[in-house]
Amino acid sequence: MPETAALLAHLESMRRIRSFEEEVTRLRASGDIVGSVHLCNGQEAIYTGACAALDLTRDAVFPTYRGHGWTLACGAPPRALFAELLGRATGINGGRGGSAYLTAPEYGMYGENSIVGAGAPIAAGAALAATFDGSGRVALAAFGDGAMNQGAVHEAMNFAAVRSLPVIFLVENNHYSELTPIADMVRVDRLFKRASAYGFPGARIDGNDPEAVRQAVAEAVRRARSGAGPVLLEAMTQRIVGHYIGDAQHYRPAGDLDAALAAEPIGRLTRELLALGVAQSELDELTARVDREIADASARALADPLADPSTVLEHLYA
Amino acid sequence: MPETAALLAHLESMRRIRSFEEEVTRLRASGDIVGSVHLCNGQEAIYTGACAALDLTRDAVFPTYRGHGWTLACGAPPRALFAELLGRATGINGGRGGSAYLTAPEYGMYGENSIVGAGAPIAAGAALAATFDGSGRVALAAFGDGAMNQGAVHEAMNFAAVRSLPVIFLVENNHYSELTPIADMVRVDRLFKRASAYGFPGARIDGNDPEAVRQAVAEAVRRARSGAGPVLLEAMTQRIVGHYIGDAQHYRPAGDLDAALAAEPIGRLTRELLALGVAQSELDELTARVDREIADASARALADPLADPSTVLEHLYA
Amino acid sequence: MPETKNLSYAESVNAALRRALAERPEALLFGEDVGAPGGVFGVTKGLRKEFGDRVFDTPISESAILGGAVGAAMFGRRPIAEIMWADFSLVAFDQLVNQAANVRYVSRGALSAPLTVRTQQGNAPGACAQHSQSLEALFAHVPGLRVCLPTTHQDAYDLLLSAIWCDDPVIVIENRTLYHAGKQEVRLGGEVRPIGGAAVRRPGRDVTVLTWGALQHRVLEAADRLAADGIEAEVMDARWVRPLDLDTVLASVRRTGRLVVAHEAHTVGGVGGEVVAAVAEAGVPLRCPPVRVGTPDARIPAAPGLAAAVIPSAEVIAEAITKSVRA
Amino acid sequence: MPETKNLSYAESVNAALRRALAERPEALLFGEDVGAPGGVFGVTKGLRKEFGDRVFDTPISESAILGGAVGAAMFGRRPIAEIMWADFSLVAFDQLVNQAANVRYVSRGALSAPLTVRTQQGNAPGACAQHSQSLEALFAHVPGLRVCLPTTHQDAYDLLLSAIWCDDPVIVIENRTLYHAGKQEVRLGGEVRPIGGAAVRRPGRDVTVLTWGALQHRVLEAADRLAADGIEAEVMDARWVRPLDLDTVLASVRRTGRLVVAHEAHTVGGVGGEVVAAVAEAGVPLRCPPVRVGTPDARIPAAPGLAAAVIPSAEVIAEAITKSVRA
Ligand SMILES: Cc1ncc(C[n+]2csc(CCOP(=O)(O)OP(=O)(O)O)c2C)c(N)n1
Ligand SMILES: Cc1ncc(C[n+]2csc(CCOP(=O)(O)OP(=O)(O)O)c2C)c(N)n1
Ligand SMILES: [Mg+2]
Ligand SMILES: [Mg+2]
Repeated sequence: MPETAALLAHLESMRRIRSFEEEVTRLRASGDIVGSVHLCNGQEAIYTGACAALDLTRDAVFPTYRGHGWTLACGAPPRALFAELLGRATGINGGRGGSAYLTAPEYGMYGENSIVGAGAPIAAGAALAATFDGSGRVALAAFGDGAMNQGAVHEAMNFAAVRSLPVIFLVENNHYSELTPIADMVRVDRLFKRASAYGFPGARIDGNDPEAVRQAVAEAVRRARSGAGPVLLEAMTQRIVGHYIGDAQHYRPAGDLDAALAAEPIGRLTRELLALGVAQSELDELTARVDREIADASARALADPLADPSTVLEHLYA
Repeated sequence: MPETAALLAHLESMRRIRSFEEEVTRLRASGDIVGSVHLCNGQEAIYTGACAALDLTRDAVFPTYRGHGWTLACGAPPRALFAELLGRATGINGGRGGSAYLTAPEYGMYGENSIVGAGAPIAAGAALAATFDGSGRVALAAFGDGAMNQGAVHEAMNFAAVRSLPVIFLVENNHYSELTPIADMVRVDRLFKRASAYGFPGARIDGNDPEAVRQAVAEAVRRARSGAGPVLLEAMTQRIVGHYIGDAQHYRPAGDLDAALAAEPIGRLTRELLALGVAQSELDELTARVDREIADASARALADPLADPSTVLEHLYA
Repeated sequence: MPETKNLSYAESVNAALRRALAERPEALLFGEDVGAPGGVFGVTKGLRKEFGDRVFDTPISESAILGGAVGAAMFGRRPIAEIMWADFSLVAFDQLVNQAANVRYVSRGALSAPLTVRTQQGNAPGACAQHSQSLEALFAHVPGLRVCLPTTHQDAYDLLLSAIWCDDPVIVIENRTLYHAGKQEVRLGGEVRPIGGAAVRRPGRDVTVLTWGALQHRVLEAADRLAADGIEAEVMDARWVRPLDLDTVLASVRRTGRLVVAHEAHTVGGVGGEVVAAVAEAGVPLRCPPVRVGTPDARIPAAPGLAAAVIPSAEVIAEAITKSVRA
Repeated sequence: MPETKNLSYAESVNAALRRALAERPEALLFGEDVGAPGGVFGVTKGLRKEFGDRVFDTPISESAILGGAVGAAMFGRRPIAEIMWADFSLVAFDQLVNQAANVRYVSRGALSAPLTVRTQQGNAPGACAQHSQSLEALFAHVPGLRVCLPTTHQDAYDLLLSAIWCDDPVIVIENRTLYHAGKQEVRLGGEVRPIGGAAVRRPGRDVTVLTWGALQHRVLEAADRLAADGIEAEVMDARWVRPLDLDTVLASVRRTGRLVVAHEAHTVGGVGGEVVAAVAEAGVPLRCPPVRVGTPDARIPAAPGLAAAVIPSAEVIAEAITKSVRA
C-alpha cells in the first residue's frame, strides 16, 4: 500500500495537467490559442505514474502531439508551456513547436511528435546512444493504440529487441485513433501481445491508476538499465474529451463517455484518498492551489510578448 | 502419399528453374547478362509447390528480386525470361524490368519487387480488390526472412488481418538477408509466430519439400477463398548460391553450405523418387529434356534483337 | 445531366467522389477516418452510408494504404486513397515513387495503376512544422505520376474527376484552409476532362504571375492592390504541376515580357525553379529577371506570427511583382 | 599528420570513416551489412574489427536506421548511417524530412541531430528501375538538411569528413560505379573543412557547365572532345547541392555568358532547374538561353541499351554544350 504522500503527489501532478488542459480549452475558445490542440484529459495517470518512475535528470520521454501532460509531468513550467501554445517569445520553444510539436529536453521531454509512430525509432535511437555512453539512460516512447499499426513502430520494436536497447514502449490505449475505434482496426485488440513476436515482455496495465503505472514503468526501467532490453506496456485509459478541441465525438457510442468519466483517474484517486482518510478540505486546498498556479501561469504567459518574427530564420543550421 | 506423377511434375518444375539459373550463371559470366542477379538455387520447392496450389488463371504471386523461379513456376516461357535478362526486344518486359523487377501478369506473376517488403501491401491491395469483384482471386506475397523487419510488411499483415483479405504471406526463410544471418537480426527466429500478433494463423513448413509447400498453400488458399483471411507461412529453405552472382559467401560458417547442398530439394526429391521405384533413366531423361529446353530457350533469346532504344519513352503514361 | 449548385470546396470534393463512386463501380474510397466518421475535415461525409463497403476506414498505415491502392489498381479497381496530410505521405513515399510510378512503364502497359491519392497540404494558423509543408515538388519530380492542386471550388470537383478517370496514378493536393471557407457556384455532371491545363484567373498585360494552390488567393489580392497603382498582372493558375502547361505560360510571358512565380512551398528546389528554368530555356526574351516567391529556408514555426513571417503574404507577393515591373 | 595514399574511391570513404571513428569517440556506424560483412560494396571493410560494437549491422528497417540515427544524435552520439541505395530512403523519408530536419530549428538549438547518412545512387548497367534513380532533388528541397555528391576520390574522403563533423544532418550521396573504378592519390589527415563550396574541374572561357555526381566524368569527356573543336568549357563540380555555391557559379557564368547544367537525375523538377532559376534571377546576362541536360521523363529501364538512351551520355552533353556555344 503506497503512502498517502505519494498518492497526493500523483493527485497534484494529475490535477496540474487537468487544470492546464482546462485553461487551454478556454484559451482556444477565446481565440488566444489557434490551431489544432489535442488534450489529454482522462489520461493523466499515465504521465504522472511514468514520470515518477523515471530519473528525468538522465532519462527521456518521447511522446506524441498529445503531449502537454507529459511535458508537465516532466516538470516543465506551465507558464513556458502556455507561452508556447500562445506563440509567445517566452514559449518553451519560442512558439516554434506549438501544441503538437514542442520539446523540453532540459526536463527530459525530448519532443512531441506529430507523425504517428515516428517517435518510436527515435526513442530507440536515444536508447542506442545510452548503450554506448555508460550513462544508464532509459528512453520512453509513448504513443497511441492506433500507432501500433505504423511500420516505424514495428521496426523500432524489433530493432530495440535485437540490440536489447533500454527503451520502454508505452501505448496509451484510449480506444480511439482520432475518430476510429482501435477495435475496428486490429483483430487482436490486446496490443501488448505483439511484444512476444519480438521476444520481449508485454503487459496490459491500468492506465487510470498512477501508482500501477509507476510500478510497471519502474520495473521496466530496472530491466532496461540492467541491459535486458525493451518492454511494451499497454496502459488502458480513455480520453474524456475529443481527439482535438472541437471534435464533437459523434462516433462514441451512448454511455461510452459516461463510463469514461466515471473511471477517470482524478476522481478515482480522490475517492481513494478520501477512503484512506485524507480530509476533503486537504484535497480541495490542493486543487485550489494548483488551479491558482495554473491561472497565474496562463495570465503571465498571456502578458508575455509575441515571438519576434525577425528571429524566424535563426537556428535552421548550427 | 502423393502420386509419383505429381512428384515427377514437381521435379520437372524444380529442374527447369535450376537449369535456368545455371544458364543465367553462365550468361552472367560471359557478360551477356550484366548487373546484379539474384539466383534462387536451393529454394525451388517453394515456387513449385506454391504454384501447384494456386489457380494461376486468376490468382497472382508478388515475389521479390529473387523471382526467376516464381516466374517459371507460374508458367512463363524461359525464352522470354532469358530475353528479359539479356535486354532483348522479346524480353517479357522488353528488357525494362530486368532480372530484379520483371513482371508477367499474363501468367499470374504480378511483378518482382526490388524494394524489400514493398510487395506485401501491394499483394494485400490485390486481395482487397478480390473482395469486391466476386472473382475469388487470391494473392500470394513472397518475401525473405529479412523482409519481416520492414514496416511495410507489418502494415500489410495488420491491414490484411482486419479486412480478412484473401492474401497469403509466404516467407522464404533462407536464413540470410544478403550477407547477414536472420538469427542476428531478430530475437525470435520463429518468424511465423508474428502472425498471432495480428490474429491469423502462422506456420513453419518444410520449404525444401514441394509437396509440403503445396499442401500448406492449398490450405491457405482454401481459407482465403472462404473469406477467413490471411495466413503466414514460413518456408524453411537455404540458398545454395550467393545472395547475388559474385557473392563469395565468406559470411557462411564452415559446413553451412555443405549441409544446404545435402538438403537441397532436387537431390532430395530425386532420392525419394528412386526410393519409390522410379528408374534412374527416367529421371535422367527428364533432366536432359529440361536442360535441352533451357539451352534452346537461351540460344534463341541470345539470337533475338536487342531492345530498341527508340521505344524507350513509350508507356510512361496511358 | 449537368446542374449548378452552391457548394463549399469540401462539398465540391464530396460531389466529385459521389459521382465517381456512382459512375465507376470499380472505384473504392479509403483512408484514415474517411469511412464511418466521414473524414477529419468532413469531406467524405455520407459516402460510406451511400456506397457501403466500397468506402472504408483503414488503420494508421500509410504504406498499407498506398501499397493497397497500387495492388487494388493492378487488380482492376480504381482506388481513391486519402493521405490526411501531404506530410504523412513521407512515411510511405516508396509506394508512390518506386511502386505506383513504375507499374505501367516497366510492364509496357500490361499492368497499370489507375489510382488517385487525395491529400491536402500547407500551413494554417497554429499548425506545427510536421503539418505545414507544401510538398508538390517531391511528387512533381517523379515521372509516372501526375500532380494537381485544385484551388477553386469548380476545380476541386473537375480536377478530382479528371484524376480518378485518368488511367495512371494521380496525386490531388487540396488545402484544408479552403474546405469550409465559403460557397461558390459549381457546375456538376459535366464532361470529365483529360488531365492538364493552366487557367488564367485574371488577365493582365504587365507581368505574368504563375501560381498554384491556396496561395493563389493572396496572389489575386496582391494583383488587385497593384491594379490601383496601374500595374496589371496576369494571374495564371498552373493547376497541374505535372504535367506543367508550359505552352500557356510561355504565351503569356511572350506577351508580358515578365515572369513571377509564387508558391507556398520552399523556394529552394521548389517547382518555381522548374518553371523559371523552362521559360529561360525556351529563350523567351524577358524585360527583367524572373522572380520566385516562396517560403525561405526555414522550417515552418507553429506560432501564427512566426509562420506569417515565412509563408509569402500578399504584401510580399505584391512587392515581388512591383520589383519585376519596375525593374 | 597528413599523408598521401593511392586509394580507390571505396577505400577513400573507408579511410574517412576510420578517421571519424578514431577521432570522434561519439561516432557510430551502422546499416544493413555494414558491420561484420563490411558492406555490400566492401566500403566499410575492417571497421567492425577495428572499432568493435560501434560499427554494427541492422535489420532491414530503414525507419529504425534513420530514426535510430536521429535519436542517437539527440542523445549525444554522432551516427553515420548507411542507406544502401538512395531509392530505399523513400521507405523512411519521414525520418529525414519531418524528423531530422526539424530538430534544431524547432528547439532553437536546444537539441540537434548531427547525423550523417551515407548512401549511393544512380544507374549502373543492368540495374532495375528501383535501383537506378538519382534523388538529390528530393533531399535538396528540404531546409535543415545538407546534401553533397562527392565525385573525386579526394572528395569522397573530404566531404564525408565535413559531413560527419557538421553539427546538422547531412546526406552524402556516393555512386557505386565509382567505388572500385581505379585508384587516385588521396591526401589523408588534413584539416576537416566546413561544408559547402563548388570546385572547378576544368577551366574554360566559352561556357560554364555545372554538374555533380558521377556524370561529371561524362561531362569532362564531352569537354575534352569539344576542346578539339575549339570550344573551351569550364566544368564545375557543384559538390554540394544544398547549400549550392551560387557565388562561384555566378562568377563563372559572368565570365562565360553561357550556362549548361548537367545531371543524371530527371530533368523535370531536378536541381538543374534550381540552378538555372537562381542564375536567371540573379540577372546575369547570358549570350544564349541556358540548357539543362538530364534524364527525360521515363522510368529507368534495366536493359543497358535502353538505359543508355535516357541517361545523358557524353555525346548528349557535348551536343548541349555545342548548342549553347553556337546559339
Ligand atoms: C503518419 C501519420 N498518419 C496519420 C496522422 C493523423 N493522425 C493524427 S493523430 C491520429 C490518431 C492517432 O491515434 P492513436 O495512435 O490511438 O493516438 P491518440 O490520438 O488516441 O492519442 C492520426 C491518424 C499522423 N499525424 N501521422
Ligand atoms: C527497402 C530495402 N532495403 C534494403 C534493400 C537491399 N537488400 C536487397 S536484398 C536484401 C536482403 C533481403 O533479405 P531477405 O528478405 O531475407 O531475402 P533474400 O534475399 O534472402 O531472399 C537487402 C537488404 C532493398 N532492396 N530494399
Ligand atoms: Mg488512441
Ligand atoms: Mg533471406
